[in-house]
Amino acid sequence: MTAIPVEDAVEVADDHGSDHHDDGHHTSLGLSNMKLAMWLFLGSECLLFGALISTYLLSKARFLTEVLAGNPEVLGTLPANLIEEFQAEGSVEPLFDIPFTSASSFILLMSSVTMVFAHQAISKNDQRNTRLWLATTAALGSVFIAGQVYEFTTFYNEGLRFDGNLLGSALYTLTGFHGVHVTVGIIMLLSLLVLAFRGKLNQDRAETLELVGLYWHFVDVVWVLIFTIVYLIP
Amino acid sequence: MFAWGSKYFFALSITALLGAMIYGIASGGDIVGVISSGYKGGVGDHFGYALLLGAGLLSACLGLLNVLVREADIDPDNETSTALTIAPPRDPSFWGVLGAFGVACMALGLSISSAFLYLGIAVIAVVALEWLVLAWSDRATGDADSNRIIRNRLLGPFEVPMFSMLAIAAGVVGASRVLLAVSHTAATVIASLFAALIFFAAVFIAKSNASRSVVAGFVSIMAIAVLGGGIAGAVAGEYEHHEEDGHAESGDKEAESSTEEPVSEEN
Amino acid sequence: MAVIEEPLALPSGTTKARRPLGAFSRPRNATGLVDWLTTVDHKKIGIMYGMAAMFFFIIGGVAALLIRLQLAAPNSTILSADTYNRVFTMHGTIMVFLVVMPIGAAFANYLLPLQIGARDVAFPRINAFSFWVFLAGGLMLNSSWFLGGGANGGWFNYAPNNGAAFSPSTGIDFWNLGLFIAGIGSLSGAVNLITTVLNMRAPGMTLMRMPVFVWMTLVTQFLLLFAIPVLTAAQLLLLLDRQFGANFFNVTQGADPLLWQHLFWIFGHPEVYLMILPAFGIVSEVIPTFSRKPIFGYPFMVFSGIAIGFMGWGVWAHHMFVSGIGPLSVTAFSVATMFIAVPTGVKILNWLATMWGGKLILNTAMLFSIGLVTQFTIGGLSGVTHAVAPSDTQQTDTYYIVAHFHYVLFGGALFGFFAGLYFWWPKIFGYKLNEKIGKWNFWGMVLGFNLTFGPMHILGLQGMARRMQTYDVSMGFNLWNLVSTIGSFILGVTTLLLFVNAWKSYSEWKAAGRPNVGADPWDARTIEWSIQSPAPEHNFDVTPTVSDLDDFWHQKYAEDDEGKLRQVATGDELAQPGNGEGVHLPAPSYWPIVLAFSLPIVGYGLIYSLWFCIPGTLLTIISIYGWALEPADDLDIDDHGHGPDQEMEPAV
Amino acid sequence: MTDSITLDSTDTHGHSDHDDHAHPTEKQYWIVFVILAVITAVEIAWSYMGLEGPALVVPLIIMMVVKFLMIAGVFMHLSFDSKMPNGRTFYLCFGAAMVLAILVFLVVLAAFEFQI
Repeated sequence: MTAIPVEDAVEVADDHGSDHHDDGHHTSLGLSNMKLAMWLFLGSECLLFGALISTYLLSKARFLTEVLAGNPEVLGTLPANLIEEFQAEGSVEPLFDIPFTSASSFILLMSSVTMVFAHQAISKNDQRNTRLWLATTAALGSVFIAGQVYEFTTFYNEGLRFDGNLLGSALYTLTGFHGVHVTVGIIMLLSLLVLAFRGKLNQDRAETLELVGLYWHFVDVVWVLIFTIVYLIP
Repeated sequence: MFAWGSKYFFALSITALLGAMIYGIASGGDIVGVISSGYKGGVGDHFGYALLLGAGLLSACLGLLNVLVREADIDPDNETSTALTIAPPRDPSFWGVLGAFGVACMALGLSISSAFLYLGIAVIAVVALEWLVLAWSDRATGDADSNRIIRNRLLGPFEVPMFSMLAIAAGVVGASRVLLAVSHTAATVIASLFAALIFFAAVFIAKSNASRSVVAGFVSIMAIAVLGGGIAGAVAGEYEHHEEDGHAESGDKEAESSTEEPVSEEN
Repeated sequence: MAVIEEPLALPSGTTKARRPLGAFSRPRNATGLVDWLTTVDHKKIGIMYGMAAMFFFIIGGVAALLIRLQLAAPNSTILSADTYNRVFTMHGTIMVFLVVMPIGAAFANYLLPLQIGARDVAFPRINAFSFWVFLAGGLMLNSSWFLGGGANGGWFNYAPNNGAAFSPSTGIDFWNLGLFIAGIGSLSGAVNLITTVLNMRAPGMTLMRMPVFVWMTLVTQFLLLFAIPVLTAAQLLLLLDRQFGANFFNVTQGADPLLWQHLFWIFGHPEVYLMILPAFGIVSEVIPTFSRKPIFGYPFMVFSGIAIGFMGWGVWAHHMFVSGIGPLSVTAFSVATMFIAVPTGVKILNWLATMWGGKLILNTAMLFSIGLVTQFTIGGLSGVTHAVAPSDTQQTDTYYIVAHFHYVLFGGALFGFFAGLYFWWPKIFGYKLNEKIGKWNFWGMVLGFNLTFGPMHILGLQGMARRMQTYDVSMGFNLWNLVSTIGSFILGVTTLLLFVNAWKSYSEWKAAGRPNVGADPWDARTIEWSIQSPAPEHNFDVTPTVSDLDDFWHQKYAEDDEGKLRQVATGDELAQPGNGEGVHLPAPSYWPIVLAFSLPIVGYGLIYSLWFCIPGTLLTIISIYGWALEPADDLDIDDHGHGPDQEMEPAV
Repeated sequence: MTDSITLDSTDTHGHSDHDDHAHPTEKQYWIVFVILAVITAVEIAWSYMGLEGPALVVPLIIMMVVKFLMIAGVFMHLSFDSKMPNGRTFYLCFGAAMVLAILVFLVVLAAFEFQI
C-alpha cells in the first residue's frame, strides 16, 4: 500500500542476504519471519494429519474385514441394524449422512472466502469490514463445529462408540482432531475480534490476521481431504 | 517485597489448600493421601478436593505472578498518593449480580441436577476472581485510569480466551441442540440456510452502508435465535428418527425461519 | 516485518510513549536465577540445554552401568526382571531424547546465530520456550522413577505390549506424555531455527557460504520438523488407547499393531540421522581447523548431508525386517538402506581428504573428531550388514544390534559432541580446557568404549538376545559380558573426566586472574571466532559482511606476490572489541517457562485424575495469552521477538 | 492501486508482508469460491452416481487435488507469494512436507497391502 516507503522497496534484499542491513529489520530472504515460520508449522501439520488419515484408512479397512468375516468381538460392539447395513454394502458408507456433511463442507468453504475478505479489508485499513468478516468467519466456523457436534451425537445414537471398535476410535479421532483445530482457529479469530473492537488491530497488524488466515485455510484444506477420503470414497 | 496484593492471593491459596486437606479428610480420605495429592491413597470426594486444590494452586500462581510482575511495577509516586486521594467510585459492575446468579445456580444444583451445581461453582469462581482483582486494582494507585489499565493487564489474558470459549460454546451448543431436535433432512436444510444467511447478510452489510445499529440488531437477533432455538431444542429433546412425530421439529423450524427472514429483509 | 517503524530510541534515552496491549510487564534488569529463568538469549539457552543434557546424561549413564552390572556375571540377581526392563527402557529413552538430541540443540542454539552473523534467533521467546518445554517433558519422564517406576517396553515401546492390557503400570504413560511434551519443544525449536538460518543471515552469507555445521543443523531441524509430528500422532493414538479406551492397537478388534511400528520408525529413522548430523557438522568444523586446510569438497559435504536427510525418510522399515512386512517391502527397504551408505561414505572420505596432507594438530578436540571418524565407520560398516535382509534376520534383537547403534551413537554422536565441547569451550566460557586431562579423557573413553561395545558384536553373533535380564552359565556368554562390564566402568569413569577437566581448568583459570583467552585461540576459520571470548551478550558489535566460505580465515590469510599463503593479521587483531553500545536486545520474558511448565500439569492430570487437567489447561491458556499480549518494553523486539505459535499475536 | 501497478511493483520490492498489490482482487476470490463450490457440488453428485472402483475414486481424487491447489494457491496466496523474490521458499517448505507426507504414508498403506 501507500505505506511502503520507497527506500524500503529499494533496500530489500533480493538475493541471499547480499544487502542485508541491520539486525532483523530486513531478512535474508526478504520474507517475513513469522510467515515463514507459519508455513513451516503448517508443513509439520501435514505429516500429523497424514499419519491420522492413514490410521483411519487402515483401521477402517481392518474393521470392515472383521465385520464381513463376522468376528463376534467386533460385531458385539455395534447394534444389529448397523452391522446388517455394513455387511450389505460392504462399506461403512451407511453410517454417514452425506447431505449433511456436504452442507458442512460448504460452510467451511464459505468461511474460507470470508477469511480472505477479512484480510483484504484490513489491508485497506477498513476497520468495519475487518470486524464484520472476522465475526462472519468465526460464526461460520461455529456453525461447522455445531454440525460436528450434531454429527457425533448422531453417530453415537446410532451405536458407534469411541471405545467400542476400530471404526469408532479412528473416525472420532480424525474428525475430532480436525474439529479441535477449527475450534482453536475460532478462538484465534475471536481474539482478533476483541483486539479489533479495542482498536488495536490496525493495518500494521495485517500480517497477524494473514497468519491466522493461513491457519484457517489450512484447516479448510484438511477438511477438503477428509471429506473426500473419509466420506465420499467408501 | 510482598505488597498486600500478593499477600491476598497467598492467603487465599493457603486457605484453599488447607481447606482441600480438611475437606479431603472429612469426606473420607486419609492424611497421607490428602497431603500427597492423591498419589498415596484416597482423598475422599475427588471433585471437591480437586477443586479446592486447583483453586489453591491457581491463587498461588497469581500471587507469584504478582510478586514477579505487578508489584515491581507500582510507581512510587502513585503509591504514596494513594493515601492522599480518595478512592474513585467504581465503574458500574455486574459481577455482584452474576455472583448471585452463581449462588442461585448452586442452590438449584443441590436439589435438581449436578450440572447446575458445577455451573454455579464455575460462575462463582469467575466472579470471585474478577472481584478480587477489581477490588485490589481499585486501590493500587490513586488514578482511576491507571487502575483500569492495571486491571486489564492482569485480567486480559483470562478474559479474552474465556470470552472466546464461552461465545463458541454458546453458539455451538445452541445450534447443535436445534439440529438434533429435528430430522436429518431438516438439520441439513437448517444448517445450510443458517450459514447462508450469515454469509449473505455479511456480504450485504459489507457492500451497503448499513448503520451500526442495524448490524447490532441483526447480530443480536441471530444470537437470540441461536440461544432461544438451542433452549427450545434442548427442551424438545433429540429427534426420534424411527417415529413419525415431527411436531416439535416443524415447530422449531418455523420458529427459526420466522426470526430469520424479516431480518434479512430489513437489511 | 514492520515497515512502518517506530523510532527505536529517542536521543534523550527515553522511548516513545506507547500503550501496550495489556498483560504483564516484562522482567527488567533481571539478575541471578531470575535472569536465567527468563532469559531469551540464545547463548544462555544453549548453555542450559547443555547442562540439562549433562544432568540427564548422568541419569542415563547410571542406568547403563546398572545394566552392565546386572549382566557382568551369569544368573545375576542385582536387578529384578521388572526393574531391569524399566532400567534399559529408560536408559534408551533418556539417552536418545534427553541427551543426544538436546546436546545437538545446545550446539545449534549457541553456535547457529554466531556462525551466520545474527544477533539472536528469529523468535527468542519461542527459543526459551523450546528449552523449558524440553526440560519439563524430560523431568516429567524422569519423575516416573519415583511414581511407580519408569517405562518398561523398550525405548520404542512396541504395540500391543504398550497397551494398558499388557503394561498396566503408569511407566508407559509417563514415557508417552513426557516425550509428547518434549516433542513440542523440538517442533517449536525446529520452526525457530529453520527460520533463523533462512532469514537471519549476515549480509553476504549465502547458503553456500554457511559453515557445514549450520548446514547440518538446518537438515537436522527439517528432519525434526517433519519427523516429530509422526511420533506425536503415534503417541496420540497410544494416549487415546491407554487413557480413553480407544482400539487403535487392540488386536481383538482386528487392529494391526504394526501400525505403531511403522509410525514409530517413520519418526525413528530420521531421528537416527538427526542425532548424528549435528556431530558431523561439528567435526566438519574441527577437522579443517586443526588440519590447517579448508574442508575438502564443501559442496559434497553439504549435498551429502541433504541427501542423508532425504534418504533417511525412505528406509524406516529396515527396523522391521522380521516383523512380517512381506518380501516386497523387505527387498525395497533393503535396497534403499544400502544406498544411504553412499552419502555417509562421501562424508567420511571428505574428512579423510581434509586431513590428508594437512598439518595436523592433535589436540583433544581433533582427537575426538578422529575418534568419530574411526568409530562411526565401524558402526557404519556393521550397519551395512543390517541392510542385507538375510543377515539382519540373524542379527535382529541380538547384541550385535546393540553394538552397532552404540558405535554410531556413542562413537559417532557423542564423540562429535565431546570434540565440539573441547573446541568451543573457550568461546562459550572464556577459558580452554586442560589438554592433558583432555587426552586422558579421550584415550580412556576410546578404550572403555571399545571394550564395552566391541565384545557385543561377538555376543550378538553368538546369539545373546538384547533386553534379556540374565543368562545361564552354559550359554557361553560369560567372558565377553565381563569384559564389556569392565569396559563400561572404564568408560563411565573416563567420561566423568570431562567434568573434572571443566572444574580444574576453571579453578586454574580463576586462580590465574582470569586471563583473556583471546577471540581466536585456535586460529579458526568461521566468524564466531571474530568476537570476544566468552561471546558478549549482543554477539556482534557490527553485523559482519561475509564474502567467502570460512570468511574469518580469509581475512587472516591472503596470498602474497609469489602466490604463497601468508598470514596478514591475527584473529585477535581482527576481532571485534565487544562494545555493545546502541544494540537493542530482545527483552526477557516470564511466559516461556510458565507456559512450558503448565503442560506437565495437564500431563499428570491425564495420568492420575482428569480434574488436574483443569488448572493445567487454564494455566496453559492464560500463559499463551499472557505471552501474546505481553507488551514489548524493548522496541526492538518488534522485529524478531514474536512467534506465530498458533495463538500468538505480535505484541507491539 | 490499479492492476497495472500491481504487476509492475511485484518484482521491484520483496516485502511480502504489507505487499498487498501482489494479492488477488476481490473478484478473483469470488470466482475461485464459485469454482470451489461447483467442484464440491460435482464431487457430491459424482459420489451419488453409483459408480464403483477407479471410475468413482479417480475423479474424486482429481477434484480433491484441484480444490486443494486452488485454496493453497489463491486463498493462501501461495501462487502469488511465490512470484516475489525468494517467495518460492514458502512453496518449497510446504510442498516438501506435503509430498513427503503423501509418499511416506502411501508407502505405509502399500506395505500393509503386501504384508504376509
